[in-house]
Amino acid sequence: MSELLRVRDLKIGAHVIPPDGDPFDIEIVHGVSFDLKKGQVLGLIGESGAGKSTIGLSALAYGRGGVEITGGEVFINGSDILKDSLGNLRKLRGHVVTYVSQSAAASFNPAKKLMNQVTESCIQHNLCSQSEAEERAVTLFRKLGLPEPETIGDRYPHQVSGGQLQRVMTAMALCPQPDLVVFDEPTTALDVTTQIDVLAAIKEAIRDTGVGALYITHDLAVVAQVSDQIMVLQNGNTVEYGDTEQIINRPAEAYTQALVSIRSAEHAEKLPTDAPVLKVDGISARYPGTKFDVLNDVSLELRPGQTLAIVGESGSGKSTLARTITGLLPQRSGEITFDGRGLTQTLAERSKEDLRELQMIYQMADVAMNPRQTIAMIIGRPLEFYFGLRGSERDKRVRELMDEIELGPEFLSRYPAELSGGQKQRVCIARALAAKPKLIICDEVTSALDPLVADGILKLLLNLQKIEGVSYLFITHDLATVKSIADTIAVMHRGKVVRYGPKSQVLSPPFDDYTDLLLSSVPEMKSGWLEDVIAHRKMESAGN
Amino acid sequence: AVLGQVHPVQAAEPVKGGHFVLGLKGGESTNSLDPALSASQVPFNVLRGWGETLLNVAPDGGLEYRLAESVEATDDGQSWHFTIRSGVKFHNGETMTAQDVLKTMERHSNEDSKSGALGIMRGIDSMSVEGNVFTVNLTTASSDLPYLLADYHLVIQPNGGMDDPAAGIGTGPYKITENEPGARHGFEKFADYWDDSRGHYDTYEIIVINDDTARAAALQSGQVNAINIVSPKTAKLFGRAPGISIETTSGRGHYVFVMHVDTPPFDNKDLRLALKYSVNREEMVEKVLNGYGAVGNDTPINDAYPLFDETIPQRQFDLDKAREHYEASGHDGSPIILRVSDAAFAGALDAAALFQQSAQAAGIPLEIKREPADGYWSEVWNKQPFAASYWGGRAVQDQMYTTAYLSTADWNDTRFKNADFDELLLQARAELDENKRKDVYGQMGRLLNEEGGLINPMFNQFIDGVSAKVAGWEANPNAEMMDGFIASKTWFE
Amino acid sequence: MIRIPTSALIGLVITAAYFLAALFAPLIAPFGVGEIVGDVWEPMSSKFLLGTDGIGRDLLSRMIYGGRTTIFVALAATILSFTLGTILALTAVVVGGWVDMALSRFIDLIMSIPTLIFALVVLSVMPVTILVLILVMGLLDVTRVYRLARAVAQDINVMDYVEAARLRGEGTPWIVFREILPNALSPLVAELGMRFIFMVLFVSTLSFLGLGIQPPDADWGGIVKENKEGIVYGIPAALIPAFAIATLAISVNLVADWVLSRTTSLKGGR
Amino acid sequence: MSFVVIKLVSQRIALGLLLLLAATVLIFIGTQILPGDVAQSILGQSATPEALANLRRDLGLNEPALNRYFSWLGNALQGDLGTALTNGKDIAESISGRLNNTLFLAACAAVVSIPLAIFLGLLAVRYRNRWPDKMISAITLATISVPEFILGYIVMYFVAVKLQWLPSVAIVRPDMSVFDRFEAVAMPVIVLTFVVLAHMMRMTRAAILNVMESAYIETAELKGLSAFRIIASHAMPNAISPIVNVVMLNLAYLVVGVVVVEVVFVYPGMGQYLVDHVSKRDVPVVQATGLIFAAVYILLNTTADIIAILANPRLRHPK
Ligand SMILES: Nc1ncnc2c1ncn2[C@@H]1O[C@H](COP(=O)(O)OP(=O)(O)OP(=O)(O)O)[C@@H](O)[C@H]1O
Ligand SMILES: Nc1ncnc2c1ncn2[C@@H]1O[C@H](COP(=O)(O)OP(=O)(O)OP(=O)(O)O)[C@@H](O)[C@H]1O
Ligand SMILES: [Mg+2]
Ligand SMILES: [Mg+2]
Repeated sequence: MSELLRVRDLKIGAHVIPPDGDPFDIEIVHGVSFDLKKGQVLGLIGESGAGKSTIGLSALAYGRGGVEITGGEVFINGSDILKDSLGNLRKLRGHVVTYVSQSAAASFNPAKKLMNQVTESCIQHNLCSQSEAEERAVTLFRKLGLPEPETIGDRYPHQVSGGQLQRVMTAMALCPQPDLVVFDEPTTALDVTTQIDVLAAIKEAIRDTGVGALYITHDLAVVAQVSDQIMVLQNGNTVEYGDTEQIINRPAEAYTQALVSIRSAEHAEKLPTDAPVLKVDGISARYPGTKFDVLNDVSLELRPGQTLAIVGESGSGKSTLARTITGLLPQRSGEITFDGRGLTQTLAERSKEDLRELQMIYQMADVAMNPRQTIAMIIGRPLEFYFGLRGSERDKRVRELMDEIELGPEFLSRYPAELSGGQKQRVCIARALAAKPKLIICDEVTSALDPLVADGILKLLLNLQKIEGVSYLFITHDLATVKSIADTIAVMHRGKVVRYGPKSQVLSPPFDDYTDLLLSSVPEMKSGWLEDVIAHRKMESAGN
Repeated sequence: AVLGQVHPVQAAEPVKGGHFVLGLKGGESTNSLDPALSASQVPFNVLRGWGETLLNVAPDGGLEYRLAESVEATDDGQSWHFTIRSGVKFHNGETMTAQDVLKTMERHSNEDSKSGALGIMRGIDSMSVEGNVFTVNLTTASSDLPYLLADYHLVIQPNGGMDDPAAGIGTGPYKITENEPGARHGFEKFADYWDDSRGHYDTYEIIVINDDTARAAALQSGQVNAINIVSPKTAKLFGRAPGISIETTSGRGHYVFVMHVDTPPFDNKDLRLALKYSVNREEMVEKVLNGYGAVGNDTPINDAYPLFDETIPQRQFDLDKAREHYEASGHDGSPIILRVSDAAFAGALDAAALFQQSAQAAGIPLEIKREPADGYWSEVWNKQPFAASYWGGRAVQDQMYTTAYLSTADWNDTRFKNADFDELLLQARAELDENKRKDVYGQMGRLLNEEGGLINPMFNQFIDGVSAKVAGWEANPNAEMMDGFIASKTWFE
Repeated sequence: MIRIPTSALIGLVITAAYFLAALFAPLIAPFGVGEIVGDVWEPMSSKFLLGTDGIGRDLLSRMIYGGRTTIFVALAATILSFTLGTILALTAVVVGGWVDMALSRFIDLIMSIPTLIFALVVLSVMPVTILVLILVMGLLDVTRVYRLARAVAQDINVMDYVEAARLRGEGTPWIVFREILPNALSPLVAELGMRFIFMVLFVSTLSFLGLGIQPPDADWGGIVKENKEGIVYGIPAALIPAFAIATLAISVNLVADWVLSRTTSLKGGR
Repeated sequence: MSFVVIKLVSQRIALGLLLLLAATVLIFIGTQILPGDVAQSILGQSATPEALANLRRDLGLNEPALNRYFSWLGNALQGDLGTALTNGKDIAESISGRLNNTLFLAACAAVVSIPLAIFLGLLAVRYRNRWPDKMISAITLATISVPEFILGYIVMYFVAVKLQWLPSVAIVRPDMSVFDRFEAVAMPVIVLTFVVLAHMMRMTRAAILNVMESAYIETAELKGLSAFRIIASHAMPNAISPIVNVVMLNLAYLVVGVVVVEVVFVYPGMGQYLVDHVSKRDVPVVQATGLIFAAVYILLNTTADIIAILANPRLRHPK
């Protein structure tokens, strides 16, 4: 098989300009080498901020913002693209190599319909006609399990859920049928059932077209299913590089071993105690201008110091529920009670104290931070706003929070665009924690984090819960996380709560169909699992 | 007695035909064809194209008979008989009669009239027609009536224009074919015109070009054949362009500053004299008019008027005298505010700046206040005690004085109320002996020069630009563009 | 130290030079502003470095004094129209609802009245001073700035980070000044540069309506007009102030461009 | 979706009409406040007080203002704008000719300048901080900062006087062919283009630069799109609303504000028409013209608002 991608001693640096003080250069990637053959998949894993996305982008000879490739060689089909002219690179990008961005929310043009964006590469590189491209797109939408595949292309990016957007991004990358796709965390926002569809679609594309892939993820179980080889990264260095089977089963390095080992955050289910801190009673909601309810008669309760996990497939209305509780989307019917008092429908009428006590962490971290504020300002603001902390007092607290989310003080003067995906997510967490709330709605807060960091964050959250009695409404698709953190679980499906109860009860049989499907879809860290599941489902559906 | 003489016809042989284009300043989209409402240059020139008056004032100051064939006055000068020319046709095909003349005069002198000529009709007691003779009876004698009736507003219209004053139907050499006020006016030769010595072009048009530079460029690029109001600043430079001649004519127009003699501090004669002496008239003529003009002598009259008394001593620029008078006036040193706008006359601000500088040299605290051009004539002039103004002059001294310096004058913009002066004016009006009248006018001039509120630094010239293709130009001090007759009296070579 | 690119440096130097000349006019100018010292339109000479104007005043001196009025009035009016227009627009957008509706339509209404009528009416009811001049110019321009700022802010107001700030309970001032303004800055700065030029030209228009600058004082636009007749005959007296306006405009905008490139960069500028 | 749009547009149109009504009130009041009056202005220095009084009575200036407003409004609604006090001409008729000319000139200038400005703006972004950007900026800034009449003189001097390519006066006659009309407006269009270019170009540049660092631009770049397509097709739609607003402002200027250019090129348009009648205090004409200008502004502003909303799906379909 021919060599598709060959990277030698890649060095990547960045030019940092703090708002106050002198600019300086840092090195992000310190000489990485790897190879990829046609039809093969190389998994890149590693902690948040290790340089995975940066390396992925270098396969398109691209540096983000102030990032610049400072040394090394990147060969695609035998030619060094770092030496290519911009014109040649243009022929390469979007045609030979495509990219699935980590932050789908920001990567779509908000002013253009999804379909136009998906088919654009095909059209602009003269690969096929508009109608043919649209056909391809619809086929991909269907394979990726998107709802209404025929018409979803007519929507604008802000009109679909986080997970849906991510899948459209994948469709966009596959549409021109490239030689190499760089997948940057393509399933972080997906629930496990949907994730299987996406992984299957990716595998199919690889099988059918012989496309090679760089698959960046922090989820070892996922990477075990799709990749032939794995490279483990830490701080811009290769820690370990080998066949999937070897890395998963016989990791040589301590860091890899730590990644592979199971998670430690655990907590025993608490029994319902006091009066609920949050009570959601039969709410329905819909987006203005649409004609169906996204939430349908949802009722839930959350007790102080406990965690309610909401799981469910992508697009089932989890984020919408969060928006409704926070008052961003007024419910059509139903009541929301917080700490014993009824919450007004609209934000403007809520008291500052209510607002402080109820914090939300956005699913899409990159769009939830003002691009023109530094991290210090972003985290410091709630301190200033709610507690009137100023000057050194505030700085001290900001640093503490930064410590808690495992980010060094050097990040304080950076802008959001200068952070990695996981780092942004953590900043958002810190911002919510700064308010010392009673209840935090966490919308997929750990999905962008590698297991080690995620574990750290979960421990932090549990710790806070223990000390300060914070409650969490924890929206996630990751059942492992659910298991480790939740007291109560609600399973959502198409805007309804289909299963609801204490963790022990929800996660033990007998299951309803959907929960069964959900549980059986949790990837396992063994190769061949995906094929088995797919085969099994095919058989089942054939059986029906 | 028969006054004046018929002016001799042009010597050179005119050529007929062609399309003549005039580029004129002084037109607005508000202009009307109603002769009564004509006030600025373009309506004036338009009027001259399609209409005619009983008489014209000739370039030498005499009278030219047009629709009147002859004029006779009774010996006491109170009754005037105008014999109306016969066989003259209106553009609508009707024949002009003495009745039309009567109606026209009635329309302009009617109590309800809005005519700009109403003032000069004021002395008329009664009018009548007998056959082709039109008779005017005056309340008091006036030797100047034919001059007054030569006023350009008094164009004879069918039935005096009572039916439709703005129809544009007259007896002129050209018929009006297009009328877009503020933009253009089109004319074609009137086939039945009575006087073959006028109206040589087949068609002509007036294009309103209010911008000085644009007007000059239009002449230079051959788009128009003649322009009015060439800016004096650039006239010399402009005249160097090939194929263009600059025609300058001294007239009766004067650029002035007017003080209200009844308002402090201008009620103080010494202060007025101080200001008068501190004007450097030569410099103003040189810098504001670029030499295209003559110094004024604080009266509205110059040698373009008949019976001008040239013995009145010219006031000189004299800083010492100015200082003396200023000190004598006992003025408290507060700023004396002169209100100015270029709407008053072109270069008014410059003139004021020069005035301020020379006044300052004499220790007079003159301060200039720029007023908006919009509304200058209604809000500033004749309201504020010290302001810039422009007078176009009148055909005869009597008319000029009656309009602005008589105690009862309509536009007494200096608030000059002097019983002796009024007395002298009436005396002159009734005086039929020209030498005696000249003497009286001389006394009035001196009075005004010493006592009056008029600071008249300069008389301007008409500066017209004419293409070399145009023949038959003759200087006419009555108004610009050969008193508006350029289209009637010139031809293409 | 911030590294200043050459073009911005040129802009800064020229702008600063004009500002300093304006500031120290009485010290620098060889003659008084209204002093008649020579002949009409004298050419440049060692006595009159830029020649003389239409009635023999030293052009250089008039330019230096004129710069004073021009820069001061234009600057003050621009600042007024800018701060007011931007704050009103951003507040309207952030508060939304009927406040936005009422204010926006009110601005549309004011805008739809022809400037000439507006100016004349103001003129007739107010004393004519420099302050009134600045107010009139500034207020007339507020409408323009408002519409632009509103258009920009409207797009930003729907961003998730603004929503996040609302969720936190932030008041209008914070959202206006800290969330929206920094993200709206670059079109606004570009507009600021343009508005300054318009103001410089507008001063002379209003002066000729009789509002504001009184002779013998002058502003650059006014000097252009005073000497405009000479232009086609190669007399530079009108072109010199025009040139000054153009260079000032270009310099101010070079600086604006630099600010712009610092504000558009999400990395705090480079 | 289209329902939302239709609702929005019809709402805005209704509001626009309401605004127009309010504008008529303001204009009416404004014209009443203006000092000076028509009679004096028409007759100037050569009039007598009697003549003034007569004219004033003839013109109906002695009736109460409220009556005059309502009868004016009623007539205007029926398309009857009355007759000019100054020359007795039918206002609707004389305005329509002028308005046609103005719209023709504005349209020609807009057709040339708007695409050019936007194109130059895109080009400036494309070559940001390189010499084409600097050249474009410097030239357009220079032309915008020179007073209009100077540009007019310069163009006139070279094109008409020196080269004699075009007539120096842009006089239009009713019987002119379309080609002649184009020739007549050529020079005014050149000047107007110079005048409006910079503003639109600079705003295009700035608004686009403001979004050029967004993540979706990176996505577009990673699709291998040409720099120009990225700017025009990805950045532009997100920067459209400030650009549209500035374009509308300049369009409005082209319709209502070109007095100086009209005067220099002797073009019979609305600007000079308004100025003439304002200075003569010909109130009915000032009101009629004010009404038209107000309508133009309201129409353009409303259009800008609608486009801004249509261009941003988040405004059209709020969350
Ligand atoms: N423009 C920039 N300027 C400075 N530092 C940057 C810039 N972009 C990224 N970095 C830093 O480079 C490092 C690698 O970033 P990268 O986005 O490649 O991480 P990642 O491995 O993809 O992490 P994640 O899993 O969190 O997405 C991070 O520490 C980040 O802070
Ligand atoms: N602004 C909007 N207008 C119309 N429909 C919307 C809008 N936002 C979301 N939706 C639709 O509402 C449904 C629920 O969306 P929501 O964001 O709540 O899903 P979710 O459960 O959070 O999914 P994910 O796990 O993918 O984030 C989806 O089908 C989505 O397409
Ligand atoms: Mg990443
Ligand atoms: Mg979601």
